[in-house]
Amino acid sequence: MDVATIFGLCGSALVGLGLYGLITNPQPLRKILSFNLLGGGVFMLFGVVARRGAAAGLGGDPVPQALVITGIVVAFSATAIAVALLLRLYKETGNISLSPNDPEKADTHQGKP
Amino acid sequence: MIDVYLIIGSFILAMVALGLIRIVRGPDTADRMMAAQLLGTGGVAILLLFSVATAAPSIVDVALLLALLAAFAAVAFVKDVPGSPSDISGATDRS
Amino acid sequence: MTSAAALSQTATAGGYLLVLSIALPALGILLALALGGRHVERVAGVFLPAGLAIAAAIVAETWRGGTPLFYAVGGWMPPLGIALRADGLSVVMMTISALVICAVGVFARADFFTPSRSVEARAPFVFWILLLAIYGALNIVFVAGDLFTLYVALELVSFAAVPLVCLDGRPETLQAALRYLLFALVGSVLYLVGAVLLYGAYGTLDLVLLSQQVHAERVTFVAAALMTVGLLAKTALFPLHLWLPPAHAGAPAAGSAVLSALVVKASFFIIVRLWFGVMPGIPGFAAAQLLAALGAGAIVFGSILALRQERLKLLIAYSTLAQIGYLFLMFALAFNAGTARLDSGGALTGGMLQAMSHATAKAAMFMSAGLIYAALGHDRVTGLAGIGRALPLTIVAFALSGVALMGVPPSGAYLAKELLLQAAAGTGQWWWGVVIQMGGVLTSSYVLLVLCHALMSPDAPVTLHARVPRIQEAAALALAVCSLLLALFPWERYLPVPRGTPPTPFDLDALLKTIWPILAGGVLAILMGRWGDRPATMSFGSAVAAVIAPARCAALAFGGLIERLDGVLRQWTAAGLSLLALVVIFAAAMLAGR
Amino acid sequence: MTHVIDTFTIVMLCAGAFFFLAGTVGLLRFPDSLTRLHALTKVDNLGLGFIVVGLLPQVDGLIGGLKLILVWLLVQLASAMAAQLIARVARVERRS
Amino acid sequence: MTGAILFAIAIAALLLAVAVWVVVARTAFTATVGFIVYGLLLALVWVALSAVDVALTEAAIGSGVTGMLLLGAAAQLRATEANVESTSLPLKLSAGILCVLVSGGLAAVMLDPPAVAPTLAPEATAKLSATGLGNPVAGVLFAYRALDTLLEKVVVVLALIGVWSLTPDRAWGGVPGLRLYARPSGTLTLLAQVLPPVGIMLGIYMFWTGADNPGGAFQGGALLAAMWLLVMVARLQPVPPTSLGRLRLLVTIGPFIFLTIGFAGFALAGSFLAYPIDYAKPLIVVAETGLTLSIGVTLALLVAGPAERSA
Repeated sequence: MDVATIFGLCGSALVGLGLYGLITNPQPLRKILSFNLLGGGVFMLFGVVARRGAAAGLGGDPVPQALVITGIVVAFSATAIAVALLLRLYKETGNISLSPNDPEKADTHQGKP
Repeated sequence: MIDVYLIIGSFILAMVALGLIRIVRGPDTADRMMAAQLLGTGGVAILLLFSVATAAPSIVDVALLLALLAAFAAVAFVKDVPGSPSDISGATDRS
Repeated sequence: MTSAAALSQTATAGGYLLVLSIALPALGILLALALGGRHVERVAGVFLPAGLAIAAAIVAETWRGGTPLFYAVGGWMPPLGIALRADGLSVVMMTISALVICAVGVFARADFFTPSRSVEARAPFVFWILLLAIYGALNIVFVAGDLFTLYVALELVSFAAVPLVCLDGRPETLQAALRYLLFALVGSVLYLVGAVLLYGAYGTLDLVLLSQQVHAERVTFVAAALMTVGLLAKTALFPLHLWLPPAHAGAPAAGSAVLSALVVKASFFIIVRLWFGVMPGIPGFAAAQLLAALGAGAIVFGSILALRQERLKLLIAYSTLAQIGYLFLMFALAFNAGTARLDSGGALTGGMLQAMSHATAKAAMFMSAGLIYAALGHDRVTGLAGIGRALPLTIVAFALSGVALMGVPPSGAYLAKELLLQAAAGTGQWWWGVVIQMGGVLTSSYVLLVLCHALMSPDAPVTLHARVPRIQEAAALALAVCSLLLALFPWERYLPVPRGTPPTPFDLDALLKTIWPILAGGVLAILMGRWGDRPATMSFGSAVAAVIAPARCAALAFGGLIERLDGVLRQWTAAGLSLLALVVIFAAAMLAGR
Repeated sequence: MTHVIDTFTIVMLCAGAFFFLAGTVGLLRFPDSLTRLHALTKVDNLGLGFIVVGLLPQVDGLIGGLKLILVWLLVQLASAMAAQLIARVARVERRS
Repeated sequence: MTGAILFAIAIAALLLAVAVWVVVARTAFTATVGFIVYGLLLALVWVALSAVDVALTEAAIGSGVTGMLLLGAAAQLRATEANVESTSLPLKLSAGILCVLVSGGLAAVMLDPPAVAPTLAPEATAKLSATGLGNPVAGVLFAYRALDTLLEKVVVVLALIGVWSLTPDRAWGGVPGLRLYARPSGTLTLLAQVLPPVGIMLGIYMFWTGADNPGGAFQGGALLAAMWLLVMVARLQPVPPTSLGRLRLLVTIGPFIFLTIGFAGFALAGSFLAYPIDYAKPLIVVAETGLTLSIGVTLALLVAGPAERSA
C-alpha cells in the first residue's frame, strides 16, 4: 500500500459518490455540487497516475498534472454556466425542477425564428 | 524527523476533522464559520509541516494562498449567510 | 490514420492548414468579443467563409497528395506534444461541417442582425460568437490527435451549444439547456476518466501511438466502456436521449440546424475514432452488437415518436434521434469475425456517409421548419394545410431533404444504405439488414406525414404572419440538394469504398428498391400518424376504412406505449441509471469477449 | 547540535499540536458561540505560532524563514478580521 | 515513510466523509460549505501527491472562486428547497449499486498498475532547456501542450459569453447582479482594503515564479479574481457594466497575445506556437502576463454573473 494507491481508491470512491449525487439528488444545485465532487475524484486519478510516473528527479509526471490544471479551469467554467442557467430559470419561473411536468404539452417550439 | 512532521500533521488533521463536526451540527452559522476558520488555520499548519518534511519550499506558497483564501471565504460566507441580518443585503442591491 | 513513417517529420506540406482551421475561429471569437456591436456580424461574415476556403484548401491538398495531413504543434512530437492529423474521415467531416455552417450563416443573417448602429443587441452578439465557436470546436474534434485535446474540444462544443438552446430565454428552453448541460458534463467526465486510465496504462494520449500500444487487458476495457458511454451520452443515443428533443426543438431555427446536423456528430466522430482508429481490436463482437442494438432501438423509438409529435420541430428532433441510431449500426457491420477487429471498410464509409447526408438534410429540414413557423406563427403538424402553396420553395426544400434522408438515389443516404446492406450480407448479419430496411420505411413514414399535411388544401385560406426571405429558402434548398446529390462525389478518394460499388443509381432495380420502403412508409404514416380532424382514411371507400380502422387502433396503442416508455426514460434519474448500467454492461461485454 | 535543534522543534510542534487539540475541544464543548470563538482564536495565535517557531530552525535561508513568519502574520490578520465578522454574525443570530 | 501513509489514509478518510456529507446534507447552503471544505482538503491531497502547481490551482479556483459562486447561488435558491420531491428508495438503491460497481471497476484498475508506470517526466525534463523554463508543469502548459492551454482560454471566454447570453434583453450590456454587502461594516471595509494589496502581490509573485517554480498564470489570475471580487463585494469599487470596452479588452487581451505569439511562431520558429530558442522565456512570460490579467478578469466576471440592470 503506497500513497498513490490510497488516493487511487479514494478517487475511485469519489467518482462513484459524485455520480450517485448527480443522479439521485433532485435539486439542480446539488447536482452541480455533485458534478464538482465527481470532477475532484477524476482529477485525483490524474494525480495518482502522475505520482506513479515520478521520475527524473520530479515528484510526479508533469503532463497529467498540467492536464488537471486545465481540467479545473474547464470544470469551473462549466459550473459558472450551469449556475447562471439555474438562477435565470429560477428568476423566470420561481421553480427549479429539472423534470418537466409534461414536455410534450409544453410550448417547446420557438417564439421567434 | 520526517515522520515526526507527518505524524503531527496527521494529528492536526484529526483535530480539524473533529472540529468539522461543528459544521455538521451547527447550530448557528457562526459556529460553521468558526469550524471553517479552524480548517483554514489547520490546513496552513499542515502545509508548513509538509513543506519542511518534503524539503519543498514552494508548499509555503500554498499555505500563503490558503491563508488569504480563508479570509476571502469568510467574506463570501457572511455575504450569503442565511437570515439576512440588518447589515447584510439579502439580494442584489438595486439602489 | 497516419503511419509511423509520417511521425518522423513534424509537418506534412499543407499541415499548417490544420492549424489555421483551429486558430482562425478562435481569433474570430476574440475579435468579435473585443469589437462588439455590429462588428460581430462582420467578423463572422469574414471568418466563416474563410473557414470554408480553408476546408476547400485541405480537400485540394489531400486530393493532390493522397496522404493524410500532419502537424506537430510547436514542433513538439507526440507523446510529449500534440499532433493534428487530417485523414479521409477528418477531411470529409470538416468539409461538410464547413458547408453546413456557412449555409446556416447565410440563413441566420436575416434572423440575427444588430438593428441599431450604436446599441449592441444580445441575440445577434451571442449567436454569431457561438456559431464561430462551434465551427472552431468541430474542426478541433476532426483534426486533433490527442485524447485530452479532444476533451477540451468536446467541452467547447457543449459550452457553445448550450446557450444556443436557450437563446430566446423562455423557461422551457432554459430547462432544456440545463438538462443538456448537466448530462453532457457527466458524459465528458466519463470520457475523461477513460482518458486518464489509458494514459496511466500506456503513457500517451496520442491516438496513433495509443493504437500501436493498446492491448486487451482490464484497464483498456474499463477505459473503453467509460469513454464510449460518456460519448454516447453526448451523442444522445437511445436510451440516453433525455436532453435532445426539447433542446433541439427549442432552439432558434438556425441553432437547431447546427445542433442537430453537427453538434451531435462531434462526439459520434470521437467514438468512430476510438473504435476504428485507436482500439479496433478491443470492443469485440458482443460490444459491437450491443452498440448497434442501441442504434436499432433509437431507430424504432425515434421514428415512432416522431410520427406521434404534434409539432413539426419536435418531429424533426425525434427524427434526429432515429437517424443517430442509424449511425451506430455500422459498428456491428464492420466487425470482422475472423480477426475479431473492426475493419475500416465499406461499413465505416456507409456510416460516415449517413452522418454527412443527415447533417446536410437535417439542417435543411430545421431551416424549413423555422421558416414555416415564422410564416404561420405555429408549427402544428396537423395545421400545415396550404403551406405548400403559400411557401412552395420552403416545402420543396423540406421535401428534398426528406427524400434524401429516405435513401432515394443519388442521395448520400442511398449510397450509405447500399454499403451497409452490402456489409450486412458480407458478414452474414442479416438481422441488421432488416433493421436498415425498417429504418428506411420509418423515415419515409414521418416525412410523408408532414408532406401530406403540407400539400393538403386548407379549409380557410392561409394567412402568413411574416414574409419569408428568399435567401433563407435558398440556403435550406442548397443544403437539401447537396444531401440529395451526395452519392455522386468520388468518395473513394477519402473513404474506404469496396470495389464493385456503387451500383448505378438509376436502373430499374434501384428504383424498385427505392419505391417499396416509401409505400410501406406511407401505410405506416396512415396507421400511426397524427391526422387531426382529417382522418387519413377519409379519401378511401368505407370498405378500406373498415380494414384500416382496427389496424390504426392497434398501431396507436403501440405508439402510446412507446410514448409512455419514452416519458419514463427521459426522467433524469432513469437516464442516469441507464448511463451507469450501460457503462457496466459495455465493460462486461468487452471482458466477456476475451 | 542538530540534536538540540531537533528536540526544540519537536517540543514546539507538540505545543502547537496541543493548542490545536485545545481549540477543537473548545469548539466542540464550550456552551456558546462567543466562548467558542475565543477558543478558536487561541488556535490561530498560539497553535500556528508554536508550529512556525518550531519549524523556523529547520528551513534553509533567511527568505524561507521570513516566508514562514509572513504566513503566520497573514493568518493573524485574516483571522482577526474574520473573528470580527463571525462575532457580528453571532450577535445578530443571538438577537434574532 | 509510515508517516506519509498515515497522513494519506487520514486525509482520504476525511475527504470521503466530507464528500458523503456534501451529497446527503439537508440544505444546499450547508452542502456548499462542505464543498469548500472538500476543495481545501483536495489542495492538501495534491501536496501529498507532490503536485504543488495543482494544489495552488485547486485552492484558488476549485475551492475559492467556485466556492463563492456556489454560495451565492445557494443563498438565492434557499426558497426553493422545500418543494422538491425526493427520489424514491428503489431508484436510490439501484443507483447506489451501479455507482458501487463503477467505483469498484475503477478501484480494481487502480489497484493493478502496470509493473513499470509509464511516464513522460524524463522527456519533459530533458527538453525543458529549449523552453528556458525551470518548472516542467509550465513547460507542458506553455510549450509542449500549448495548444490545450490556448483552447482552454477560449473555453473560459466562451463560458463568459454563455453566462452573458442569459442576460434579460433589457439589461444587455448592464451591470452584473453580483450580491453585495448593503452596508459594509468597518471591519469588512478594512479587510477589503488590506487584503487585496497582499493578494495582488502574491498573485503577481505566483505568476512570476511560475516559470521556474510551482505557480503560474492560472493560479495568479484566480487570486487576482478573488481580490477583485472582494473589493467589489465590499463596495470599494463598482461592478463594471458588461458593455465596457476596457473590460472586454482585458478579457480578450491574454488569449489574443498568446494567439499572436502562436502565429509569430510560424515565421520565427517554423511552427505554430513554437518559440525561437533565444526568446522562448521572454515570450512565454509576455503571454503569461496577458493571460494572468485576462484570467483574473474573466473568472471574476463569471462569478459576477449576467447583467441584471442597465448601466
